[in-house]
Amino acid sequence: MYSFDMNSEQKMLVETVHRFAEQKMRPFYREAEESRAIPAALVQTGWELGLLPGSIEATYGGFGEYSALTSALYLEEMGWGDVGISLHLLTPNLFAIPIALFGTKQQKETYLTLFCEEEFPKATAAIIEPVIQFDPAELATTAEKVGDNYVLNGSKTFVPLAKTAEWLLVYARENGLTQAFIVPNATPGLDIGESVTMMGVHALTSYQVNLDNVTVPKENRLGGLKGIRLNRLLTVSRIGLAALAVGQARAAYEYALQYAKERVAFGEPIAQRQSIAFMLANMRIEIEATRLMVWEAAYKLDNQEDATKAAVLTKQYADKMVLEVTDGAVQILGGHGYIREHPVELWLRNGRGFATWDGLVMA
Amino acid sequence: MYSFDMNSEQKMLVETVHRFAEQKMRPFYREAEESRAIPAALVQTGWELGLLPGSIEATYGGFGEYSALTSALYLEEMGWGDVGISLHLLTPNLFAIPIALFGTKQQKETYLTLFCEEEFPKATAAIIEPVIQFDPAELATTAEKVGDNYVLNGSKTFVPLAKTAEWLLVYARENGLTQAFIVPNATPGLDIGESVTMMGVHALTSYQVNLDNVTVPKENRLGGLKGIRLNRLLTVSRIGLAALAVGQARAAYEYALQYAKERVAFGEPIAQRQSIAFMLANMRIEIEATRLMVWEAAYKLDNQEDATKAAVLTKQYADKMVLEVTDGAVQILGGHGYIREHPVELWLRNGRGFATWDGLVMA
Amino acid sequence: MSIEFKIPEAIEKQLQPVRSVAENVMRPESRQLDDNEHARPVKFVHMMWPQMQQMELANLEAALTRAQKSSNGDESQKNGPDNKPRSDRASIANLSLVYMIEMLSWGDAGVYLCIPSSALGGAAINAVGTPEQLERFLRRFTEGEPKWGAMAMTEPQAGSDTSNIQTTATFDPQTNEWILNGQKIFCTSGKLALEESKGLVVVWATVDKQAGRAGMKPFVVEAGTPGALIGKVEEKLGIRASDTAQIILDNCRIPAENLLGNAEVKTGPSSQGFKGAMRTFDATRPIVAASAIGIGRAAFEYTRDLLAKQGIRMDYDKPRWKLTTVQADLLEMEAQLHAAWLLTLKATALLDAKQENQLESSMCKVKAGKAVTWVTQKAVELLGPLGYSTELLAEKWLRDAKINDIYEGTGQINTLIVARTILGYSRTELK
Amino acid sequence: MSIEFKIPEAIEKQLQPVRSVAENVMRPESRQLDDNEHARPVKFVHMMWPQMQQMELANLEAALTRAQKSSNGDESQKNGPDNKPRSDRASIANLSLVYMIEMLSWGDAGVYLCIPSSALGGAAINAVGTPEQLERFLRRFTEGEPKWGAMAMTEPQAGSDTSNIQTTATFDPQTNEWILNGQKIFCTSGKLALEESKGLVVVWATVDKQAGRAGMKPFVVEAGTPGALIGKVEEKLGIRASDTAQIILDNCRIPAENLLGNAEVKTGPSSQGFKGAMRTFDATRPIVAASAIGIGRAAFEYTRDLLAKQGIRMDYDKPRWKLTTVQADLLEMEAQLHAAWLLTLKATALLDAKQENQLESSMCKVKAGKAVTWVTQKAVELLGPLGYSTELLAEKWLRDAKINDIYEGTGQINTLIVARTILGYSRTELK
Repeated sequence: MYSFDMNSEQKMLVETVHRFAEQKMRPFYREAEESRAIPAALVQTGWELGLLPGSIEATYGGFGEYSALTSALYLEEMGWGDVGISLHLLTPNLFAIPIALFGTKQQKETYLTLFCEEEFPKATAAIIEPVIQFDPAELATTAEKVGDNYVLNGSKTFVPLAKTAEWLLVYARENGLTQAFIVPNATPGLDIGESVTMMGVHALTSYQVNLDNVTVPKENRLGGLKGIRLNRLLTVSRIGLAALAVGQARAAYEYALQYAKERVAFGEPIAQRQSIAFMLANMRIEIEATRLMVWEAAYKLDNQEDATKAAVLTKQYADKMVLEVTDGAVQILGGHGYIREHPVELWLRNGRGFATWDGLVMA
Repeated sequence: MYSFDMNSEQKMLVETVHRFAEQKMRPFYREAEESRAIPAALVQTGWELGLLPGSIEATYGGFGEYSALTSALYLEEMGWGDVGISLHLLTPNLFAIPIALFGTKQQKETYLTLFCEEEFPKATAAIIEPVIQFDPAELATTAEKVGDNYVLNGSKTFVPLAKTAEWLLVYARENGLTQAFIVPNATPGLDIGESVTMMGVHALTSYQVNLDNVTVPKENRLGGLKGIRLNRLLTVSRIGLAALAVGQARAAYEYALQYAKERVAFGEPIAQRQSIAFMLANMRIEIEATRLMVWEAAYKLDNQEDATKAAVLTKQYADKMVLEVTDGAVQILGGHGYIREHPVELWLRNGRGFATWDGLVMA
Repeated sequence: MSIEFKIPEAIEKQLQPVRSVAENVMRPESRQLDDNEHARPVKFVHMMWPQMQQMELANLEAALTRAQKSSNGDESQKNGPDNKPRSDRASIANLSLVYMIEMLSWGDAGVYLCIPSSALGGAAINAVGTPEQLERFLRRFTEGEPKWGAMAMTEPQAGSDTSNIQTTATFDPQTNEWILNGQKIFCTSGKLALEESKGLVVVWATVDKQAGRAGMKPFVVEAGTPGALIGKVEEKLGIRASDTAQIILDNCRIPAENLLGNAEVKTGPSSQGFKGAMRTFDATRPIVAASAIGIGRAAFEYTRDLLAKQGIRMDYDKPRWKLTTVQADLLEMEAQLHAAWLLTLKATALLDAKQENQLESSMCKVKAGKAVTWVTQKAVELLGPLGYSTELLAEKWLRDAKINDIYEGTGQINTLIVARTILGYSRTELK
Repeated sequence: MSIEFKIPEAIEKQLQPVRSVAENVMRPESRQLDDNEHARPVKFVHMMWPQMQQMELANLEAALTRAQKSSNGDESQKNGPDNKPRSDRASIANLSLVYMIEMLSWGDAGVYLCIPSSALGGAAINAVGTPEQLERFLRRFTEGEPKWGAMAMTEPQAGSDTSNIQTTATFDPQTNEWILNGQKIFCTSGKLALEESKGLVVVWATVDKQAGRAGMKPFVVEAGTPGALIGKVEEKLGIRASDTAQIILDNCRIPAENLLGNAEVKTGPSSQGFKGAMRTFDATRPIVAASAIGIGRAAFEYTRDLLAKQGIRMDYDKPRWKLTTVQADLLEMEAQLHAAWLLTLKATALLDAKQENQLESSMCKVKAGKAVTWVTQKAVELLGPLGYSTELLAEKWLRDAKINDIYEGTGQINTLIVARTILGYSRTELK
């Protein structure tokens, strides 16, 4: 059947995350953005929502089952709260989710338990590279098997929280395919460089990471001999990013709608002009359409249908949608949209990011 | 300097052609469209405007000088009148203009004089091929030199007035380059097939033309040993088509604007609603921008500057513009835009054509 | 309750024969019926009629049961389709319809509109008809030769502004008849209903011009009624197999019992008659969206397949910058269609669940109208000179598609409805 | 007169040093000045000051000649810039300015806005100032340290709706002074003008709230005037090198002679004061469009060149279906920019020819604002992860570009002006 109603568990989760977004993220996102830092307490509170352990099997200390759909539902709320803070909170996922999906039994046992404890785990992943034409299926970073080890070389960027990470999952090209390698922070040749600033999401601290003959034992190849299916991970990432984008767009739409009803010009609220009202109507339509595409792609993934195509269509659609909606929100606020007293300028900066973030969310 | 004012000669020409468009084309275009025929008298009156002889040097019987800019100015008026009738009237140009631009002295003497007489000349050209991906620089129709002759093989479509044409200029691929060949209608192997119907411009009768070992003497190769520069002809064609597109779009814009001011809904003319008014404003902006691009490209061509890029940018811009404007006009008229009592549905059908007509106008 | 994206098996099964009709009966005649504007898809009509009779019968019987209960005083069930009692809690009637229409429109949107059924006229009668009215008007669709029902609302001076209707209904107490006078245009299947079959048209007319919307009432005009004439039949950009007729009502007398619902003119929020008419849009807009999407899918699939024959294939797992323009266009076409389709499915699911869906039904209509206009225009472009010729059907799909951004409320009107809904504005606050 | 598309040689020559400043002075500081929002482009300011003084001097002398003639009773020359007598029949003053600003904005749009000049304030004084006012207010821009002029119109509750201004000017006959009270926001270079130099701001205030637009008058407030304070300085999405200030007028007393033009409140069509202010938009909108296009060109050229280094080159002579998405995007970027540029040139040429250009000036503003928003967004996309990082300037150009679709009338306001003009509608007919 076609049904568009969450089950009661999902509803509860969404309400919980929405409350967190509203009460913890929203009051703080501008400060986080401007100061480029998130207080530890906020991170801890976010961690205590238990979102990641909720995606990990009980065998490894978690209390749930991975569901792309459930993730999509809470990611929309997080994106609505703040994308920068969300990317920070979701950083451990970048390490844990690929292991949950592709790890050998031993890898799962060794690492997944780290993500079911009380403290925010210190782990991240390095996938994106500092180039203008990035294709995760054709990485410049290489992995070469030398004896019982793998030797990694290359440069990465947008690596969240790398400075403090104890574990990194590094994606590299091995025999023409993208594989992932577990790299402890102290590995010689691993250089966490300068922090990198993006146009948006300043709340997220991310780094350039250089790998100069970084050597890890062959046991650190994710998935062991079988390795990973990059495509599957990208599908997860695309759905997650699209869900965040829906949340970001919804935030901008709601804010612009409220503003347009309150802002009076020429004797009436500007929302009473068709040019503004129609922009809002189209935003609403596009957000709703994208949300349904996200849900469907996630549903397919959860139900073992091939979700590659659905995820790609959704992600490309969402990339465009979130940019148009956030840009439209700035436009509706006019001069007020251009200043940092209102959030919409930040949301536009975030909105433009989604097209460049392939791999930056796993949930 | 930048100047946007026509000289007095151009003004007079534009007024003359506009009058013809208004008084001769407009009253008749729907009938021409539905009956798929144009009365000989209308064609003759159009011919008597002397547009083509005005582009041919006096040496060959004409009374003017070729100017892409002047052509662009009158083409806009013709497009405003009716694109189908215009394409019919412009058919002899397809033969004459390439000869004027690239013909050997002898070719000019032999053929150009035919285009400076009192009767509408019976000549056309075959360039477009019946494929889904057409590139005039890589034709499927071939020309092979055999002794002192050229042998042509292939299929053409959208060949205007081919049935009655005494002369055809056939474009074919020779040694990797596109060249043009003068083919008399009686040449064995030249088969004028069924008339071809397009989505729009039914007033123009065009044909499928098949060439089965069509043999012409080497003197019939346009430009003799030097041949042609296809790129230059395409530039001419692109500017011409874009000018026609501006005229077509302007017709649709003016009609929709008038309709919107007259049509009352919910107590007011629909033009008083921003959604309609803004559509019209954007049409006006895009038409004006395209017109300026057309003029500039034509100016460059006339002044021996490289106009390739300008013509390509202009044509692609115009293709999109004319479709959006004509579609918008149908939308503004609503149900009335969908019926053949109003012209806008025809204009939308014509509007879609421009992207597929490369080479179909030379002026 | 849980989020689910899965076509019900029953619908999947139902669709198989529909697909076959679309492919084998509709498509082969598409070009010819487009060329001969006022010809009829005879084969299709006769093929569909037995099936439509069955559907009509089921609808009629359900309506009779309902109406009888209602006239027995079960007041809660009275106010039209929203409160219909249903035994099947998760109905898929509308979903099934939407799927069917998408597929038939994939076949040929003009031909699909010629399907013999009581259509919009039937829906209006079904919604408020008394048992007697149901019998008198709807039984005919379950027997005999193919018949058509139609709805006549639009007038020359009132397109979207349906409250401005000028057609009058005057009661003649002498003969106990209503006398209709006026002119209707853009009546889909009007000629089929009144001239070419023993069908009927539901005509909206005002019993009190001063009362505005509240004065508007639906009247049933049967084929053969003197004074109800077909004027011109429109020549159109597309959907040429479908007749779009002008209806002239010239002192057209109909029995008092042909008024649907109450003759009383209630003003204010309780003017149910007109609202009921507007209400039907909540059901018909997703259908129009589905029809649009069917045409769009036809254009997309054809373009994709023909390009694949040229060696140009979709590649879903490459970054956008590695695609050619053609690949990127195909991808965008597919995404646009799918976005519109999901909105349509949601609007329909709400309808089946008897939940409010006015916002959703306008949203899917806006999106589908716009998306499919673009998709079909793109298809013609991608198919080059052949695409622009009548040798392929692409150009016809473009022409057919465009109507969906116009009828059942233009894109602009539906956007306005969406805007009013999300802003909580009345029609005076947001004109 | 003949159609011509050729940059005048004089302008081409003038542009060479400007290009050099843009490349060598502005670009190297772009990132740093963006990072340090309230820092000043000191080097640029000092480099431009001598040249600006010369321009200011020329303007001042021309204005003095004009004003003297006018006060000598040459009535026909009185009404502001439209009727300026000019010896050079084909002036290129505005064209030259537009070219210069396009180039400076290619360098850095935020820095360009810091150019030391009387700017919009000067334009207002220049247009209607008496010889004495010209001397008192404008001489300063021809001598000494760099100074800035500014214009303060917008208020917190009145963005596009400039007729709704609340700042009051009350005349005190005792002291022969005007007393200004109110709050202005979004005043470009307001802080530079009032606090960081001995500049001035032209403040629009109403002398009669009941009179609406007719009551609005421009007043000159000089740096150091008590009661004229800079409130907050905005932190912005882009153009961060430019100061955008709030000005608080708290019983700010200025001499009677600081009123520009007539104190009389004329209602009806002759309310020249406000109209004059609106009139300046006809000159400033093409400038904003040019600034937008300069940013867009920076983004386009950078993207094109960097992609060319990767082996991805433009190909102008292939059908669209043979292009990759990146090539097609670049082509579209270039076309969009050029379309906007030609509209801007036409609006400017009309201005130079002293012809009506309200329609054209709004048209180029709408187009440029929209085109450059899209072009810069596209550039960031095409440049991938690097484009989104602050390592390149692309992301800054996106942020800088957006203001052009907002100030000097948002895209919506300018579209409305275009619509009213082409429809021949008043502001009540088309709200």
